[in-house]
Amino acid sequence: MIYEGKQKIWSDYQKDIPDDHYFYVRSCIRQSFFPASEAAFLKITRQELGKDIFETEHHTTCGGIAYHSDTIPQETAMTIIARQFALMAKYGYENYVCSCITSFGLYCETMETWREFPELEAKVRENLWKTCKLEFAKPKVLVHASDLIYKYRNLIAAQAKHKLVNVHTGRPLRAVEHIGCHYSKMFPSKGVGGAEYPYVLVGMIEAWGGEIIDYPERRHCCGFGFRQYLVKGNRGYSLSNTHKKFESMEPYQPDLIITNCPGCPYFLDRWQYVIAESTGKTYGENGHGIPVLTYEEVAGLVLGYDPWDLGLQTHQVGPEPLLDKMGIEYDPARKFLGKDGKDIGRPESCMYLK
Amino acid sequence: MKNNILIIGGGPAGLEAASGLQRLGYNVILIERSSMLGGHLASWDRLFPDGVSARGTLKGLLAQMDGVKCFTDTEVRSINRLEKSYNVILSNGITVLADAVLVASGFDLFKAEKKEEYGYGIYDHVVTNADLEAWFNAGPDSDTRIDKPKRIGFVHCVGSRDEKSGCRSCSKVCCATAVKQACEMKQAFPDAQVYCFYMDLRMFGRHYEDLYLSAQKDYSVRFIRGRVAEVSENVDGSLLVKAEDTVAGKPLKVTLDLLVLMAGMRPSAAGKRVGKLLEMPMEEDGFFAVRDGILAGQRSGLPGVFLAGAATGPKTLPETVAEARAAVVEIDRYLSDIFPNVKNYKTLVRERW
Amino acid sequence: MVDFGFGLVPSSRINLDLFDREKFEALAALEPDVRKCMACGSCAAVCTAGKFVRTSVRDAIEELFNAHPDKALDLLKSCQLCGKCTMVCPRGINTRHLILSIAKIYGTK
Amino acid sequence: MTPLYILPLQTAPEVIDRIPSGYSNFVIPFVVGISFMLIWLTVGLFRLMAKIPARDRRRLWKSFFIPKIALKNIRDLFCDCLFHTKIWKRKPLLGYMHSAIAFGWFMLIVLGHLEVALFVPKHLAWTDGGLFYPIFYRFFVWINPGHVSLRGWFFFFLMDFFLLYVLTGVGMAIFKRFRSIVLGMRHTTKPSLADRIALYSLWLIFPLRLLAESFTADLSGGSFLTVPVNMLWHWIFGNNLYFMPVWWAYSICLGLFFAAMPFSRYMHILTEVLWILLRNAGLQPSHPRKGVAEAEIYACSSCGLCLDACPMNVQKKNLKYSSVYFIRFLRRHNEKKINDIADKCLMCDKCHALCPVGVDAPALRRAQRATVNDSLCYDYSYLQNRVPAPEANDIVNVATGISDAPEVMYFAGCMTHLTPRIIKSVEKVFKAASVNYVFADRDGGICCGRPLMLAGKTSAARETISANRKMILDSGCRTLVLSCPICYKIFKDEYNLKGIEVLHYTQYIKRLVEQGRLKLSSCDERLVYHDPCELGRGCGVYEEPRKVLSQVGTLVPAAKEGDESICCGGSLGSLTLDARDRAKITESSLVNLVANNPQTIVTACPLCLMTFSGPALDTVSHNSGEEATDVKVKDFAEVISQRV
Repeated sequence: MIYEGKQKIWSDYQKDIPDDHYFYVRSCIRQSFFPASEAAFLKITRQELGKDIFETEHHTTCGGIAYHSDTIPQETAMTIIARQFALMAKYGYENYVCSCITSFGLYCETMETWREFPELEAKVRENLWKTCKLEFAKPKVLVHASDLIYKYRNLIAAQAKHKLVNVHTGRPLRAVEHIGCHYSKMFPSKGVGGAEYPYVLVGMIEAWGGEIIDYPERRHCCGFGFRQYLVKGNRGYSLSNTHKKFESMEPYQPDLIITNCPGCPYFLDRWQYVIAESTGKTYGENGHGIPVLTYEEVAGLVLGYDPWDLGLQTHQVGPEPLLDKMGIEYDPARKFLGKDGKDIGRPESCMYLK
Repeated sequence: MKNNILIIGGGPAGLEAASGLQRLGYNVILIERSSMLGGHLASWDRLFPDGVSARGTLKGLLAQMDGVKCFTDTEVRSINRLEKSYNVILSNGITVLADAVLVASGFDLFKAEKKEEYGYGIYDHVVTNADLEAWFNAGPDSDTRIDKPKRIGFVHCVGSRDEKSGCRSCSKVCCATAVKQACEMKQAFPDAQVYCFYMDLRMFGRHYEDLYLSAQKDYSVRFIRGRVAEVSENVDGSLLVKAEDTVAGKPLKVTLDLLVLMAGMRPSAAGKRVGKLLEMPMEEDGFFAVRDGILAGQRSGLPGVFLAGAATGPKTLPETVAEARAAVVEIDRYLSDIFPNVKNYKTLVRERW
Repeated sequence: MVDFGFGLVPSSRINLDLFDREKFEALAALEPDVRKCMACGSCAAVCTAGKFVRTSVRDAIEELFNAHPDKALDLLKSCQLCGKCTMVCPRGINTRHLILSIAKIYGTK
Repeated sequence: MTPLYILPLQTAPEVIDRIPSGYSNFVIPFVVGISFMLIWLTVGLFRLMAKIPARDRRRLWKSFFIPKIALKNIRDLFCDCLFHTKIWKRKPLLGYMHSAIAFGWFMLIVLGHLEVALFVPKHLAWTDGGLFYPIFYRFFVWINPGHVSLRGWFFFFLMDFFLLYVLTGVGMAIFKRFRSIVLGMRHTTKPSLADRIALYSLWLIFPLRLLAESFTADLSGGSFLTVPVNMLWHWIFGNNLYFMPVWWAYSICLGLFFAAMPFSRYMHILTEVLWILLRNAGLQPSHPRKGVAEAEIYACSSCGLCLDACPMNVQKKNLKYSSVYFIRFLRRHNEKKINDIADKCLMCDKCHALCPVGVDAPALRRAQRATVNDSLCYDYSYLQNRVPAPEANDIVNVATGISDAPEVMYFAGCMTHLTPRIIKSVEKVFKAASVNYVFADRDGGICCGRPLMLAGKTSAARETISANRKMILDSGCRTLVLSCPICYKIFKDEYNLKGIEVLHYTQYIKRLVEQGRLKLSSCDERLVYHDPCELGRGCGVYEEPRKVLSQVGTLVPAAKEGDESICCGGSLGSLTLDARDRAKITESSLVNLVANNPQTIVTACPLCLMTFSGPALDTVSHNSGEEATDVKVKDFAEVISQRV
């Protein structure tokens, strides 16, 4: 692997990310599965870095999941999106940052479609007015939340309490980065580093002291693939896809997986459990899995947040081995206690996955 | 006095045309951007289909160059059109009053790193057709990427027949080159397994089919119909290559120790610059447009400006040389029409006697 | 083991790394023509047995290359050696002997 | 030596038993040699018989008492073993050579015994040297010069005569070694070591016999040959001739010959007899080397006639695949070579047709292929319920227009489906003769099984046969007409379609013409007819097509035709012959056909048609002069259909 070669490509795919003043929209999946990640994002950007990140309770789903599962037509999806944009304009913002990759992809797709087919834009503009009495607007800049953390990676590194380094051996932690398909595979130019060798997460890992693993099946989808998971008859494909990725990354012995998509952390995490319990195979050291984290969670750990406040207990694959390597203090007793100190329940104990 | 003819480009087309025009008694000035004559031919080892030596062929071309004024490391700085001729200022300060200009700017090889998924310049064992020829020339230890490979793959149509990489058309020579190089690699590594990934095998020329058959029969090269879609590197540095075997109708993967990308022909950047200075009509793919593909294949849109070789699209060497000769005739015809009283022939004859 | 009602799906992908070269060389020694196929499909088009069951020399050769000798044998077990394919093969491949040789090398008697 | 004059000549008998013991040491080499050979032969015979299935053995015994077969045996024994008539027919000089040695020697032995029987009968007894005495008769006796009867002179003359006869044969044999072409052989076999020993001793035997007998001719009598030579010796060496060495030499040569015989080609002299008996009893080889086959193998005289016969031998490199070598390797049990040679053969059957001994090498090759290929996996289960029965609309009654039970079933076969012009022509002819026929495999049938048979996949062939057989019997037709000789051969030999007449379309069309159902117009086109292997040598159909063709055009002969015709090179018989070698054969076959500048080559086999129509045609066209430059290739049916 020739690192310079990659740098050359990364340099071809830089996008300009304004430093401040963003209209933030959450992700349906993430706020239900990893609510703490989005909380962490806001805490980091607002409190640590003092940025102006605005969000409103009026914002809704982008319609992505429905759209990709063929349950709503494109025009409907576009109108929903037009409404989000209109809200942004209404609150006086022109930089749009979204937490969800599916949304990000759909936003890009929609804006490109409008550019290619102005008549569709006109139609949507009309729909928007008819349905919501809102003025049509388009963001000046569209970024994904991970683009922002990428932008701020060095600021975060500057305040780091922990590094992505094995405190016992001093060796950088090996991280597998996994990009959501819709981040740059549809429009390589819209993602930092393009589609073949995306840099957005690599940048973070490098800035925070870790080391990136480039394994053969890196490009593959996490396995969600909408229909592949949502239609139960297809779930075998979803699982096989993920399995292929793990088989391929296994020889590199990764310490963690970092993701920037709602689906990916979920499936890379849960399918490890399913593979373990249905085939007996685990991919981490001595019976553990490979911890799968969102970029906010990683950033949080680097900044020294409490793992349980970051919601790491909601992962199927226990983060403890990683925390130990990073030398992060944590109280096992508090793992399954909510903010109010009450027990939030715990996953069934597994036969194979520790 | 004689007519001046400026030839832009010192590749096979430029050389062949220069010697031809010189023989007719014209005053020929040839400029070449790089420091040596011969163009891509100079960096090639053997030529398909019969494996003749590129060096020998180039020697043959250079042998007839005496009398031609050659300037290497020289480019066109500016051209302005006068009534009957062109006033050309060269980068070496010399000014030429050219009665005819022959643009033989040839081609650039497609930059293989643009096909990111193939990992040229990123993976340790991915090379191009040009790298391989250089290796044939320089010898076994000249390229660390080629390290006693046991499994070798050739990818046809890299940067050809591929709108994503900006070239819809076929580069014409890659199929034959790939098959030639596949055989040569088999000669170099007799127990290697060699694969060719092709979309269509365009072995259109004389002896090309024999080359193909011999590759199968004598060198047991495996031809797989399907374009390589994705290349990645294994932990041991070997390559995991994915394609579809479209004949079997199934996806396919194979582990290789060396992958050779058959970079196609793109219009030469330097040629484009000259084209802009002259405001010469180009086709959308960047190759120069000819006035008439059949009857005036050597004439550009502009009077007195002529074209030969790969400047007007991918060509094989024999075609390039033939076009150069055709250009000689076209230029001679043009000049004797425009400058009837300039007697290049007479002077030639007198010199001869 | 837990049954989730779904599981890993076997891959249909050809894996050329599984290609048994020694065996194939043995075949090529018996009938070198096996290398000459250019997959035109004439053989399968005229095949007498092909009228009843899938029979194709072209496909069989492909399967051998793609490390599925079992499938190759399957595609040829119906062959009646009538020789039409030999007559139409543009590369003059001795298909009849090739078929016998494949059975000899890969077949289980 | 006791002087003669002791005895009063008048009272002495005509022949005097010079050595009453009837023994002299010089006979030892001969006795050793021949005894060895005889023992070998007997043991071999028993081994061989043991390997023949009991059923066949019984059949053999019975055959001796069936007059027809018995007579045939006698005729074949004389014609094949002694007179070599088969060779005479094709190559008179060669025939003379073989018969001279075989028949001449045979007569010498017979006459020798006769003499002993007449003059010193007691020495016929084994105890009194019966084994060798008749051979060296001339050594053991004195002839009483006093009175030699006419009977004596008669024998002296005959013996000298046959000796001379043999000597001329031997002379030619020696000459043939060096200039075989003079006797009509382009290629001759390479003799093995044993062959050489036997051969050279055979060459010497008769000159030495002449030497020996001439040395003693003044004592033991002689005739026009031995007596003058004897005088010559006297003139050279004086009165007392010391004759022991020559008799020793003679005996040693005989001994050597017989000792080498079992390991040499000359074994055929004796094995041939057995083979003829087995052959005429109608026994088929079940294994390429055991039982009947063994007799057949050892009956081969390695004469090498098959070398020139073999179409592959247009290329010298293919000589090694000829039957004679196949059989040699069968004798040597050289598996690898045996298989190579067995697979290469075109199965055109020419070597069999021309073999002086009637060795059926193609059958042996087929048997050999079966030992390897019959066990190869196959699966014809799909044939069970998928036999293509002819559909009603294929039954065309030209007369009534309505379909009913067909008079004829036409089976085109696989290959014919690659040559639609044959199908078209056949149907045109049928319609012209208003034949009520059914087209069995209009939209493709299954293979006749012959190609499988030829490849040695016998059991597989049986499956296709039974499938086709069922289809034909169900159709209720009375006559089955085939346009492919390959099909015809196997339908005729293996299908046993009771009550259904199996005809090749050449035969059927001839019948239509004779019955006047088909009227043909004539033209002056110069035609040459190619005998397809399977039709001619395979099924003996030579005349029918020629008869019909001679009605529509001028039939010109090929250089070689009938059972001498040359395979087109396309034969399915060969498993390993590659396209290039085949092309060479096609070329030579075409050259043979255009010898008399025909305008059109006519064949009656789709395979020949395709093969001849290929690129080879141009090459011969160009080779063979102006007239032939536009020689066309047509099918029999095609030619006929253009003349109805």
